[in-house]
Amino acid sequence: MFMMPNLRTARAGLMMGAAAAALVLTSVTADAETIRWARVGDALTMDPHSQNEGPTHTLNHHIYETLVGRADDGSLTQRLATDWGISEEDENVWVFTIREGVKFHDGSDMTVEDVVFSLDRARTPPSGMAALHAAVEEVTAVDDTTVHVRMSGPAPLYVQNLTNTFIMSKAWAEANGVETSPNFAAGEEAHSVRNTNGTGPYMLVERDPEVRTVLRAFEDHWADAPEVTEIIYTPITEAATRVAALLSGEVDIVQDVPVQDIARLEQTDGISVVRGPENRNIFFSYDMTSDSLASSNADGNPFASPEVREAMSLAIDRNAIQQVVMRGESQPSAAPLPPFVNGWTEDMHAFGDPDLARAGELMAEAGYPDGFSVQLDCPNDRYLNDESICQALVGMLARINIQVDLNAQTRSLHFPLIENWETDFYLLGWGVPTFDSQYVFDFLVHSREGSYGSFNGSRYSNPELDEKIQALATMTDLEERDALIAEIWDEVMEERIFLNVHNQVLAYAMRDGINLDVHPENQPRMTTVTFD
Amino acid sequence: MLTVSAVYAGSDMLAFILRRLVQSVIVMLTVALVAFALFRFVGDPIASMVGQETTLAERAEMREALGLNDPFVVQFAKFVTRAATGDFGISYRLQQPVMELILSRLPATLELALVSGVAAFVFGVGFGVYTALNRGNWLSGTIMTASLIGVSLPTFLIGVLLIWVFAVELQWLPSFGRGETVYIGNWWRTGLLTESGRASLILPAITLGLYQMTLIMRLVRAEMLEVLRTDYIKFARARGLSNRAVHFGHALKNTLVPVITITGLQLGSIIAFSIITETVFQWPGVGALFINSVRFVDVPVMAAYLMLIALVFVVINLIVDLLYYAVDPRLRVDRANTRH
Amino acid sequence: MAPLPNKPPLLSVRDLVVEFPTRRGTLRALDKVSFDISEGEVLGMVGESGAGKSLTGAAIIGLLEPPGRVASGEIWLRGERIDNLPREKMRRIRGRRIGMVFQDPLTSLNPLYTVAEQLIETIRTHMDVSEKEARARAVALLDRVGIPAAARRIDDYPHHFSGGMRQRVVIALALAAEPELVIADEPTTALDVSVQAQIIDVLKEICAERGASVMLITHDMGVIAETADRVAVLYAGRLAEIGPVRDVIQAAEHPYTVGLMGSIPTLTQTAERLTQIPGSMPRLNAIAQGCAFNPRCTHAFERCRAERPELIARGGDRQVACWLYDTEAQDV
Amino acid sequence: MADFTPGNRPNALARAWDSDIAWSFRHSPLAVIAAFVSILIILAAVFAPWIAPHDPFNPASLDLMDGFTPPMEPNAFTGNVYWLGTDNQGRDVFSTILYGARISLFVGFMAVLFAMVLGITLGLIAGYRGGWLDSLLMRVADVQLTFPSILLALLIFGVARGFIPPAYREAMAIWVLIVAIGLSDWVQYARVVRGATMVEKNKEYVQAARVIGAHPAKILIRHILPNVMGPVLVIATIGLALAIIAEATLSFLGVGVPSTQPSLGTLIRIGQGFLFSGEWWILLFPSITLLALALSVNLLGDWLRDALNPRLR
Repeated sequence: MFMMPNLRTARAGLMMGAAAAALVLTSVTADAETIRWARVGDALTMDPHSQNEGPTHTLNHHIYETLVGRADDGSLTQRLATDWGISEEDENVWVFTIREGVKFHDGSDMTVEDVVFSLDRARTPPSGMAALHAAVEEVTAVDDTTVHVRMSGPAPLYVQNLTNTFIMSKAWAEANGVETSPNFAAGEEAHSVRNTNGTGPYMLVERDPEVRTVLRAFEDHWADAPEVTEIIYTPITEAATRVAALLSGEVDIVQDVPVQDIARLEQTDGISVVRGPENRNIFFSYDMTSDSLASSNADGNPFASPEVREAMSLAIDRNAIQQVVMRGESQPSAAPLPPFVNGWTEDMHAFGDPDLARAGELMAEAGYPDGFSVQLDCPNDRYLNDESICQALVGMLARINIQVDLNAQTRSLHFPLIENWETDFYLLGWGVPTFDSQYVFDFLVHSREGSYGSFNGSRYSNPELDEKIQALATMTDLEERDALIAEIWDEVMEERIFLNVHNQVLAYAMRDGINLDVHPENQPRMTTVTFD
Repeated sequence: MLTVSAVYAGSDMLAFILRRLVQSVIVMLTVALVAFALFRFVGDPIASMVGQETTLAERAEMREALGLNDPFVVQFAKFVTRAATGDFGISYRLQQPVMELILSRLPATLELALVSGVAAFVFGVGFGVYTALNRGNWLSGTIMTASLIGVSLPTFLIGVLLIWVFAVELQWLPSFGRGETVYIGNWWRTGLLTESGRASLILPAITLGLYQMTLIMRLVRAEMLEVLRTDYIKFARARGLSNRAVHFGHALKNTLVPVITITGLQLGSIIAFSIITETVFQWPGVGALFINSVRFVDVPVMAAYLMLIALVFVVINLIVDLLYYAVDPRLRVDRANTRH
Repeated sequence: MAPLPNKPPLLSVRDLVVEFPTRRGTLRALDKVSFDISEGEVLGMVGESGAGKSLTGAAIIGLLEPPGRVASGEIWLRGERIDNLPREKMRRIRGRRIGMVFQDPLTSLNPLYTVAEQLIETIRTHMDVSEKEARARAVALLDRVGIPAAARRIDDYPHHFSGGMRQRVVIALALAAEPELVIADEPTTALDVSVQAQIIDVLKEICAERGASVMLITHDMGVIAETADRVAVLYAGRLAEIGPVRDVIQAAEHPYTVGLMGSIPTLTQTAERLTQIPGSMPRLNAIAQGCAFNPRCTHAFERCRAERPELIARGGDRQVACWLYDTEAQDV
Repeated sequence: MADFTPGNRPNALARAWDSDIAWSFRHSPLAVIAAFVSILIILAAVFAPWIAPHDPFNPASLDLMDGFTPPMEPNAFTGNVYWLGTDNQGRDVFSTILYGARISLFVGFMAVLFAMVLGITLGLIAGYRGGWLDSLLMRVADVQLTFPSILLALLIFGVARGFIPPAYREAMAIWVLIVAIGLSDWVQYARVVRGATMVEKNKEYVQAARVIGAHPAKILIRHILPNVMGPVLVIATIGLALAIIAEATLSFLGVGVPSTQPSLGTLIRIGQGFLFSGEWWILLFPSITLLALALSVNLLGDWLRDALNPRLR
């Protein structure tokens, strides 16, 4: 198709292309402190409390700050709070000492009033953070540097919930009519969606949602000035395009690297890849309690049989999934929680080789010597290679005569199935932002009632266990509490509520000369970037 | 063309336009209705709007607050009455007014669609005429065969391959985005005025236009061959008109009459097809906005997008009909006849 | 009507052979056809469908459809050989020196252009006149071919005209650049019987007025009888007989012509087929050896099956291709 | 050819062999090659279960450890060798292409048939009857065109989800796909047929047929249909390739046949993810197959159009 009339265009294209390449080059050399950062999706909003969502928090962490931070090893660090602890007088009260000399981007000083305002704003619906602060009764400023948070009961782990709750300026919020976080039903855009006034190391310069967000270093920030002075943040949805942009030198850091491209990128000159475990595990679960399964040809509910569940755990080949599907980029594990999380043990983690013979026996014992059919629901755009993992399982279960129909679909169709108990068998990934097992129990193990069990798609219900889980929330003796956690895990593992696959491993790819470590919650900070 | 005959066809034309306008409103309403009906199948917006900690009760509350539990008719009525005033509500996902969001993304899509549409038309007609007039020579054979490659691979693959070759391997052209943009007036952001903006346009425009070009080219060729066999072309030759006059004055014009219909409709499908191209090239247009909205079940954006597409189509259809009307005098009589 | 001895005829066709290469070998559609047309003369060309009448016209004007081609022979226009002219030169002859009228007025006109546009374009292609002048000529021409209110109707589109009116427009177009020769290829076949005569009259009158010769192709002997000065009879791509129209009609010599004359339609019926002669004209790939007509000829004898008859001069400007009239042989 | 032995059948055969179409076919090398390629692919697809060395649609026969085996090289873990390598699930690429082509071809043919029958019927009716029926049908076409085919597919998939019980969803996915692609394509046929019908119906011969009382359906089929077959054929040939590719595009957007039973398009979508990672064979071989198939079908269509239309010969 490239013939005469087209030649001119082609040549013009060449010229423009050369110019564009020149442009790219100059922007690289002229300002080495600019980082062009690409990832799969954009922050949904710049409002600090509106959405409890990973990419939103990641970007906002550069503009806003939280009271406590999370280090790469999962431990808590000082941020706007220099000290914290449970009050010695009242075990229901958390005491925070607030950092002095902190300025907002508009030049005003941050005060304890701003902290009180922000925590109140975060816990008031329609804030997306409200659930994390459900146990808070009152937030008060005691003096210029101290804030008290009164809980409805003992809450030994509350501080873990604060790592994504940002502090904003009360005066600014009031001046701009955003005293509460934006409401979807309100019908108009809140000022805070595209405008910010935080205390963070970077100021928002330009915000073009889903296109480009530009941040510049905030000179009056309380901490040391970061090496990166400007951040250009670009979402690139398509995996291939994202990788291409890095290969062509149009971006410096790619956060969501497709697992299959990691090895190749590592071998590419001028590009390096860092990797580290993510605080997220991937598992299968199933309806264990219904009398029969909607998508199955079996009489009764095969998943209700412990033998079937055991047979499935013997059929899954986690190492094969790791080696082939995940290209080595995962941590195979039988434990339905990431190793960062309090309550994780080596025993839970360990698993043996698949044993199809034994699995077959168990199937026969359970009354399914010829197997059964069932549908597996799977997201195809949520976790790393989610659909491929499900596909691999289909093959593995086929060997013990479980015929699995795979129903892979987008997340907004997948998750309601779990929420509405419309799936017999599903894949789910779970991150544990509090780094404590209680979070897992609350959402995945506890019977579905009130705020409990919203992602308990197994319909598992054990009143005894529920009681124990509820007790965890208020236990202040951590040793005793850890023992109870272990007890609960024993029961959960015994029941095989989860068929865990692995923990996700994160990989960031970047231009050589840039140093950035993997953040366990996938929230990299450009302040930590150094240049060679 | 619209000189003398347009004068006495004027009143006829006015009635025709009026009738089409009424029909257009009905079309828009139907689209809105169908669009609304299908939103219930796209997924649950709440799932994308809240974090994993949100309780079921809170989710139910949100659903109620957003009016998602209202009867279908009520939701639809609300939507239509507000949409009539240009108010499409606020995006669930980006929390911006939908109208503003779409208007800010529209220039990107229109520039892309227009550039690739014009390119597809120019090259399509050019190649089509060339291959029709030079049947049997090796170059037209090559063009005919090569052009088929454009319709023999999926758009997304062509896009990715172009990125691979021209952005990654050769590093001639950008792989994503629009490059530098500048404002024309208040809200029209253009990439056409900057070097990097134009460079960024090339690959997406090829990806988007290739298929349309092939279709137009093949259509033009087929039509032109038919026309060249007609008596009036023979008669034109017999009158000693130059090849140029015969080919481009007579044959081309007659060829273009049916081609215009298809091409006009193609322009619309270019805008629809830009969904894929925009996704592959991270082109910040309404197509990418729409597909992201589908993933997040951002109903207000989806609804507004569909209405926009409907509007574009209605307008294009109207223009195509008017063009047809202007170009083909036979239809004028036809219309007049059907009226009585 | 005989041409002046020292002046070449307007058109002279000599041994014209038109061939169509096909996958089954080459088909000879015209085989050594020779005839002249004098200035101001109307030559009728008759024959059944497929006899090669239209091809003769197309070959003369240089618009044979590929893969058809002139394989041999010569065509001379006023002493100038035109069958081997370069394309551009031949184009200038078309319309300017040789005009052509096609069979179907409904499809001969481009539906997307007004009559004025098509006329003016044609006039200005061949004559160095202004747009305005060309328009004036066009109106006059339309008026001449009998379009009422020509000045107004000239801006109408072809579909605004009836079939007869359209054929008048076609005639106007063919004559727009004042050609010396008009080839009219079945100009009335597609028309209502009621207007056929009018159209022929218009054609004949206007050509006579301008001194243009006419080659009138038709299968309608009635039209020939009324219009032509001479008539040429084609059979299977070969000339069977040619001569002054009165002679040929009243005393046809070639057995085929004799049959043809028997088929002149009466007022109430038109006959496409020659019911008087048994059988039908052969397909081009099945032409009999010898005289092409011999399988149907009641007078056929040995020689007719072996040897092809050439045109034999019969005096009075008549020629016939039939062994029956081979006087030399009879003399022997 | 004369050397065929006499008798009814061979005569028919001989006549067919000797017909204009066959002749023009034999003398068009491109058409011969295209026919050869498409017949090869179609046959290979139809007889996939007998030709393919593996059954990629049987999950029990797959060994995940065979995954990413390069062509003609032994797998690092299992030592197995595959002609065209394996994909990310350990499926033999060659076998998967055969099975995948089967699905793609089926979807393509059925979708085109569906769109064509629907489009021509509605186009003829709209063009011939005119008036309110024409307006209505064309407005429906407008609405239809207004809907991006992608969205239409989502709708149909959604509706199907509501109606089809879970156990049959996988089996029905392919029919849903056919309807979705076919429905988004009929308008093209309808518009062209309608336009041609509107012009054609005013011609004298149709008027004449009408006057002598021929049934409208007869007029449409006998007189008008042959006149529109040219453009329809152009659309249909491209349409077949388009349908196969539309199926690929839908799979790119996450709707389509299940990935456990991939079509050619789904294979390409999967392979596309490995473009930069070095496993070129997962993308290359299915793409070549699709390209060859689409190209040869189109070329055949080109030739057929010219051959069927004597005026163009």
